[in-house]
Amino acid sequence: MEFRVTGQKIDPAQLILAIGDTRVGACVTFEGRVRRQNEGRSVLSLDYEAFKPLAEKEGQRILEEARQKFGVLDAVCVHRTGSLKLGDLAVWIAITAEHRGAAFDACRYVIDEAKARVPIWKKEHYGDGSTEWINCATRGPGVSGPGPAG
Amino acid sequence: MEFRVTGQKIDPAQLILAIGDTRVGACVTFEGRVRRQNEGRSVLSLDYEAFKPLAEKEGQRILEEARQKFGVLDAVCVHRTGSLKLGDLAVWIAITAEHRGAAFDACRYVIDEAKARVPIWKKEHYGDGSTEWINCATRGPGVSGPGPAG
Amino acid sequence: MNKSVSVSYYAILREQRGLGTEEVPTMAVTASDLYEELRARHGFTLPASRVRVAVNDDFQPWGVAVEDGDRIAFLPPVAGG
Amino acid sequence: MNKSVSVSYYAILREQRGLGTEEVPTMAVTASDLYEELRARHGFTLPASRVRVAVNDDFQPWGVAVEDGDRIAFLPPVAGG
Repeated sequence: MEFRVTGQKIDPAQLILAIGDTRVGACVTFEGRVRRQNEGRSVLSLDYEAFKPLAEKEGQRILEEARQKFGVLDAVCVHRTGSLKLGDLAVWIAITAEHRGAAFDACRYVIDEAKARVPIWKKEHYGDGSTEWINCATRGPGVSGPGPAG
Repeated sequence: MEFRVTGQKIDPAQLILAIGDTRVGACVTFEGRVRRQNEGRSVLSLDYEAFKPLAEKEGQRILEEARQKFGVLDAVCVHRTGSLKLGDLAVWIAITAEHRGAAFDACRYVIDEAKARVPIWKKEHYGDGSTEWINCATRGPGVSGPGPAG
Repeated sequence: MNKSVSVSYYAILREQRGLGTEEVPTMAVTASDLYEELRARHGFTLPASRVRVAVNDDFQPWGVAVEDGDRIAFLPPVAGG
Repeated sequence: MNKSVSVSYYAILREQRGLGTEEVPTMAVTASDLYEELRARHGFTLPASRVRVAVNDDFQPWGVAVEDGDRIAFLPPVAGG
């Protein structure tokens, strides 16, 4: 079980070789890729920034939770930092288990928890030249802050 | 979208290259592998047999259903036939979508439906020399048939 | 009326029949009649309730009429994945 | 008592501060006091309710005491994946 934060390109074909033995009946993987549109805005590229020691520590806790909750055999997650372009792999998760139910549930759990808890941040660069740190707006829809929209 | 039945080794690293464009934000894959134990019995190898034309037709219908139900961008499934040994890949599924929820749900849907509906059969070879066509028993627990156990 | 159909067997049915495909002359009206006829002849262990039938490469209900020249396949409970 | 702590900023806080890590002499008693002090000084847009604090590489509640020599990190809302 390993949660790793890296500035290097993620190579799933290489990573998946290290996973699994003949107890494994199911392997579910998740790839998060940089897509060209987010909430209706045209995205050109992304920067990911991490607080690496705590990101890896918190990530490892999530993998351990997944192992205990779902009884999976192994769980690996690799998350990129740095500047990514469209189509690049931002995060890769692989879960092995005897049966598929546990592998699916654990994989979903790991990505949901990682997005909510791991100290990694994403800055989007848009086609109109503007940028935004995702989730960090202090005005506008969905934000309870001091803005006029409430 | 393609559902393919093949007697050749499945190579996910090669297959995944053909999938996806910059609309894709999430790719979920499922690998079903031959594991060394099934319902407490030690498994040595498996034979898969398919009614290929109908398997591919029914499989294609399942992928189309997944696309319509979950709004995914692409869906690919490859299923092996022939003799497989422990650790071999029996089935590989990849689903791409803008968002992860659709990709996870569709991937789970495709494997569940494929197992229930696609005319492919599995014969297990056990450590004690016996064999069994899975789901084809006409006696014993869980089978409503003419056997003495009911 | 006498008909001849091509019958294919898969998995446990193929093993119990000892072959994969054969030409079968039959007077069966429906696929169900044909399966019962062949089951009696070859001792298939699976009742029709646990078998599905395909005619000309697509699933059909058991009541489908058997026509001369049909390609009929008997499919045991599936177990892919 | 005067203390000196190492403060790290990430993402939008790093940009608003204009640097990633600095030594800060402070009289703040809790991490919350320290954030409010720095927010007033540097004009951070995020209220403490939307920021988390880590001390010596682990999450802590805002009420945690600030000790001389601590490594303190202020973490905006995360957005990995």
